[in-house]
Amino acid sequence: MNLAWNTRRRRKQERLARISGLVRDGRFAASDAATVLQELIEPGDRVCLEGDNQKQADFLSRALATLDPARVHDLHLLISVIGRPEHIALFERGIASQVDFSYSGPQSLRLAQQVADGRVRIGAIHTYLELFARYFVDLTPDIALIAADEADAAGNLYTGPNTEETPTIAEATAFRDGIVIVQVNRIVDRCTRVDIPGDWVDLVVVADKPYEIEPLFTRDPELIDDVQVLMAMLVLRGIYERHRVRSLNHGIGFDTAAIELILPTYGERLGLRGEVCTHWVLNPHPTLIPAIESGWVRSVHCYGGELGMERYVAARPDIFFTGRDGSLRSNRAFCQAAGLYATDLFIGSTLQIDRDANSSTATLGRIAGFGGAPNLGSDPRGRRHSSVPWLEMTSSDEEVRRGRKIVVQLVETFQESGVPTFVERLDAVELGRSAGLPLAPVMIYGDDVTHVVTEEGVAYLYRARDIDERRAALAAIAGVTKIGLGADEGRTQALRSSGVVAFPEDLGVRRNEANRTLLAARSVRDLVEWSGGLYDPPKRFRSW
Amino acid sequence: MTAPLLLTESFAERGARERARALLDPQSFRELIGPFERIASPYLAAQGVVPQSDDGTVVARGTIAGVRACVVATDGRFLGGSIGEIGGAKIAGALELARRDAQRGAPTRLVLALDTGGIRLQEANLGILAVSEICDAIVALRELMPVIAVIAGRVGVYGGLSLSTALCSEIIVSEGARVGLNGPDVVETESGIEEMDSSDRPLIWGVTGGRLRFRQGFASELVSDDVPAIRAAVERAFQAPNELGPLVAQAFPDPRLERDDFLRAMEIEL
Amino acid sequence: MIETLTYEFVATQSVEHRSHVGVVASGNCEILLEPAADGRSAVVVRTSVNGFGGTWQAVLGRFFARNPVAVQIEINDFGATPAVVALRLEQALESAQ
Amino acid sequence: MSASVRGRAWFERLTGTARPVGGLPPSVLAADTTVDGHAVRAVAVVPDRSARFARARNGEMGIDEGFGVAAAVNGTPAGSAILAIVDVPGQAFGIREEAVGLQRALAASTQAYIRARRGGHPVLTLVVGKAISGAFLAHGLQGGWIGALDDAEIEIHVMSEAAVARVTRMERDDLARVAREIPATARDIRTFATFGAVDRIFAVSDPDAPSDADVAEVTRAFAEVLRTPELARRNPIERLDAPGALHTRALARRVRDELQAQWDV
Repeated sequence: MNLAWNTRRRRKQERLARISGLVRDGRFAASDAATVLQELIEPGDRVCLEGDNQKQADFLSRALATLDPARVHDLHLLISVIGRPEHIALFERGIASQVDFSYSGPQSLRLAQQVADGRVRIGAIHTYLELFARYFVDLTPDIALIAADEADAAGNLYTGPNTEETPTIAEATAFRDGIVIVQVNRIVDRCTRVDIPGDWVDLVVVADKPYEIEPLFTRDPELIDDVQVLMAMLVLRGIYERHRVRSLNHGIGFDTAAIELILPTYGERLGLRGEVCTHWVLNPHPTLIPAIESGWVRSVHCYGGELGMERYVAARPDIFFTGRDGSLRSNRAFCQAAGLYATDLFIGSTLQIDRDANSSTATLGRIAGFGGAPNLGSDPRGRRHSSVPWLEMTSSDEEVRRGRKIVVQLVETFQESGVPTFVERLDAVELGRSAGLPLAPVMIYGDDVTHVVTEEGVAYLYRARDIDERRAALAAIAGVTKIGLGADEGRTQALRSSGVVAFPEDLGVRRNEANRTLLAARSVRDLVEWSGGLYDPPKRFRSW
Repeated sequence: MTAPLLLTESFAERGARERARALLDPQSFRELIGPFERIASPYLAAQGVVPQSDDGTVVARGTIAGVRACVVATDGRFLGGSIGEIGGAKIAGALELARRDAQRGAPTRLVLALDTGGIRLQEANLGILAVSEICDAIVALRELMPVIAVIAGRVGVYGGLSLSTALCSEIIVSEGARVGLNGPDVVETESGIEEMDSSDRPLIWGVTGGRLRFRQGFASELVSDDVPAIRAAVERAFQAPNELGPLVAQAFPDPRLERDDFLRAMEIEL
Repeated sequence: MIETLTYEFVATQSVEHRSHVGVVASGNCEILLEPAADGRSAVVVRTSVNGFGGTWQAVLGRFFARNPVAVQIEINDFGATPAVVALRLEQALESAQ
Repeated sequence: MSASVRGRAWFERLTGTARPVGGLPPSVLAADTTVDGHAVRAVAVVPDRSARFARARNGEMGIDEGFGVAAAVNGTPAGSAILAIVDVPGQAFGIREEAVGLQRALAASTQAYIRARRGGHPVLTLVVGKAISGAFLAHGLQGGWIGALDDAEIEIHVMSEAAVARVTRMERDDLARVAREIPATARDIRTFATFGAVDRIFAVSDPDAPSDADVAEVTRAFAEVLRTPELARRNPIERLDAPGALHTRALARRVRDELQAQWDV
C-alpha cells in the first residue's frame, strides 16, 4: 500500500500556488477578492464563513456570493448564524448545497423556503458549542473566511471586543491544513493586541468597509412593562434568593433585563447584594450597568461584545475579561463551556411551552435554530464540582449522588395579540416534520427544566414527585390558557402547601409594588448616567 | 456605593394625573371632571378607538408653593396625548377660569404640563377650534399673570399645541422632551425621507429636542427628569418677569444651505 | 371595530372606595372600579381587539373567584394581555380597599 | 403641488391700487385700503417660487411667513381693521424650519392677531382656499369674524389626507366614510361652518378669478361687519354660543360648565 500522510498539506500548497500572482506579503487586494476565492475554493469544499451572533465577515460573504456556480458549487457551508441576505444567496445561486449551522434569526423564513425548494440540505441545527466541537471532529473546514479589526505585517490579528468565535474557527482550520482568509478593517504596524497569531493566518484582505456588527443585546428599559417587573420580583424571591444563586446566565429578553434592573432596588432591599448574582456568563448587557455600579457583580465573562459598551468595559477590568490593551476579550466557545459547566443557573424566555415544559421558539414556516440556549439550558452530566444551588435541585440521601443545574423558563402566559404561550403541542413538531428534520427543533427539553415562572407564580418542577404532579404544577401557573384552565383548584392549593407551586403572595411579592419605579434605570439615558458617561449607546437607542 | 439615580423621582414615567399631583403641593391635589364623571369622547368608537374616561387630559386644582394653582396635564400614552373636543375644552376652560380669578384679584397659578402629538385627527375640526381658543386664552391670561409650560414627557409637544406652548411666559423642558410643529413622521410623509428620516432618533432630538430649545432661548429652563427639579423650576418661573412683547425672529443660517450644512451651522450634531 | 362585553359575578365581600388605574395605551387598559351594593358584580369591557370573550370571562372569573367583591368594573382595553389585565385588576382592588 | 392663485387674486381685487406695505417677505402681501370708509389692512400669504426656504414656496406658512404676517399685523395703523385672506395649504414641512423653531414663527403671527383683536382692531377673515392646520391657526382662525367662499376646493383640516391615512393606518375610502359619519373629521367648509366658527358663506361665480359682482358682495359684507365692529372683535370662546355650536359643540360647553362648577370647592 502506498501511504501518503500529507495530502491535505499538499493540496493546500497547490491551491495557494494558483493565486500566487495575486498575493503579496500574504495580502491580496479587495478588488481581487472574487478571483482569489474562485481560484482557491473547489467544488464540495467545507467552507466555514464567520457569521457570528454579532460580527459578520460580510465583505468575504458578499464576494463568495458572486462566484460562478459553474466553477464553485456544492459547497458545504459551516456557519454559526445565517444572518445576511447573501448567505441565502449562496443557496439560491447554487454555490452551496449543504449547511450546518446554529441560528438563522433574520433569514429563518428564506432558509425554510430554500429547504422546501430543495436547494439546500440542512445537516443539523446545532448549539454553538456543538457546532464548534464538530469543527474538530468531522466538520473541519477546508476554507475559513473570518473577520478582524486589525492585521499587522506578520498576519497577527486583533479581533477587538467582539472576538466571539474567530479564534475557534481559525484554530480548527489552521491546524488541519485548511486555508484561513481574513478580512480586516485596517492594516497596522503593531496590533492593539494579538488575539490570533499570524502563523494561523494564510491570507489577509482589507475590506471595502468595516465589518458589520449589530447591537443585539441592548434592551431599552423604556420598553419594560409592569408585568415583566412582577415576574422579575418572583424570580428574585422565588429562585435567586431561595437557592442562593451566585453564578448564572441570562437570556436576552426584556424580562431578564428587568431582573438585572431590579437588583439595585428590590434586591438591595432584600439584602441580597453579595449573596446572589455575583458571577455572570453574559454579553456586556447595558442593563447590567446599575447592578455592577452598585457592587453586585464580581465577574462577567462574555460570548461577544456589545456596541457602545467598549469604554465602560475597559474601565471595569476587575469585572470583565480584558486584554493588556484594556479592551474586552470575548470568546464564544469558552463562554459557552463556562455557561454549561460553571454556572448554577440559566434563565430565558420562549415563545411556546408544552405541558411537559418542552419549549421552542420555532414557528411554522421558519427555520431559526436556537444559538446557545439549548446548551446553556441543559444539565451537564459531566459536572463534578458542587454548590449549594446545584445540590438543592436533587433530594437523594444516597451515598452516591449528584446535583443538577437550575434551568428556568420565564414566560408570560400569553404573548401580545392573545396568542397563548402554553400549548398542547409545540409548533416545532409540525415544523420538524414539514422540513424533513430528524428531530423536532426543541430549544430546551422539559426534563432539563427545573423551574417555570409566569406572572401567576413559580412552578418548582424539580420538586414534583412524578410526571403527573409536574403537569399539575405547570398548569397551576399557566393562567387562562387552555392548559391553565385545566388546573384543579384543590390540587393547586395542595401544590402550594407542599411547595411545588408558589403564587406571588406565597413569596411575599406584592402585585401593587410591581411597577416600573422599581427599575434602577428606566431609559437608555439612565444607563448612560449610571455608567458615568462611559456607555455610548448606538444612535437608534438615543432619545435625548 | 452612590447611586444618585435611585434617588430621583422620574416625571416622565408618570401618567398625566400623577404628573399633576407631582407639580402641586403634597396633599393639595383635587381633580376636576375626573374619570368617574365619564366625560369621554363620543367620536372615537366609530373610528375603532377605545375612548379613555378622562379623554387623556387631567385638570387638577391645588396649591404651588402655597399659592392657589391649577395644573392641566395631557397623557402622551393615550392616542399620543392628542387634543380633541374634551381635552381642548378642559385646557381652554381652565385658562379662562384662571383669567377670571386674576381679574377678581384672587389669582390662580396656571401650569400646562403638556405631552402631546397635537390635535386629535379623529376630532380634527373640534380640535383646531379648541386650540385657537387655547392660544387666545393664554395670551389673555398673560396680560395679567404668567402662564407656565412644562414639557418633560416622552412625547413632548408637536402640532397645534406647540403654538400654544410658544405663547407661554416661561417654558420648562427636559432633555428627553421635544418641541416642534411637525412630527418627524409627518415631515417624512410630506417632504420625503431625504428631508427627514423619522427613524433617525439623534436627528429628531437634534432638531426638536429640549437641549436645542434651551440653547435657542425658546425654553427658559432645561431640567433633568426629576420631580423636585421640575417643581423648583416651576416656582422660579412664577417669579420671572411676565413680559408680553412681540415674538420676533432670531438669527439663523441661510436656509439655501444644503441640509446638513444648515444643521451644522446651527451646531446640531448629525 | 370596538367590541363591548358584559359579565356578572356573584359577590360576598365589599370594598371601601372607588379606584382608577391604568391607561388606554397599546398593550394596556384602564380600569374604573366602584363599590356595588347588591351582592353582585358587573363588568363592562370595551376592547379594540375582538374575539377574546372567552379569555375575558376566564380572567375575570379567576379574579372574582379569588376576590368575591361586589363592584362595578369598567375596563377600557387596548390589547392588554391577560397578565396585564390581571395585574391591573389586583392593583385596582388594592387601591379600593 | 401646483401653487394656488386664489390668495393673490382676492388680495389684489380687494386692495386694488392701495400701496403695499413694505419690508415684508415676497410671500406675505399686505396693503392698507378702505372699505366703505373704514381703514382696513389686508394680509395674505401667497406662493413665492423663489422663497429662500424650499419647503415654503407654495403658499405654506413657514418661518418667514409666520414672522412676516406678525410684522404686518403688528404694524396695523391705529383705528384700522385687519383682513386676513386665507389660502394656506399647510405649514412648511421642513427640517430647517423645525430646527429654527417653526412653532415660534407661527406663534408670532397668532399672537399678533390675538393682541390686535384684544387691543381693539376688528379682525376679519376671508377663507378663499385651503386652510390647513397650523397655517390656519396662525393666519385666519384668530379672526373675530370669519367668512368663507362656498367652494369644494376649500379644505379645512389638521393634516393632509395622505398623512392622516399613514398616522391612523386607515384607507382613504374609510377616511371618506368616517368624514361623512363624523362631521368633526370632515374637510369641507359647509361642515366646518356647522361648528359655529364661520359667520358667512359666500356663493361666488369664480373663486380663482373673482368677478366684480363677487368682490362687491364680499365687500358689502365687510362693510356691514365694520359698521358693528364688535362683531369682528369677538374672541374665539364666543363661538361656543353660536346657534350651531349649541348642538355641535355641546360637549365642549358641558366641560366648561362642569369646570366652572367644580373650580372652587
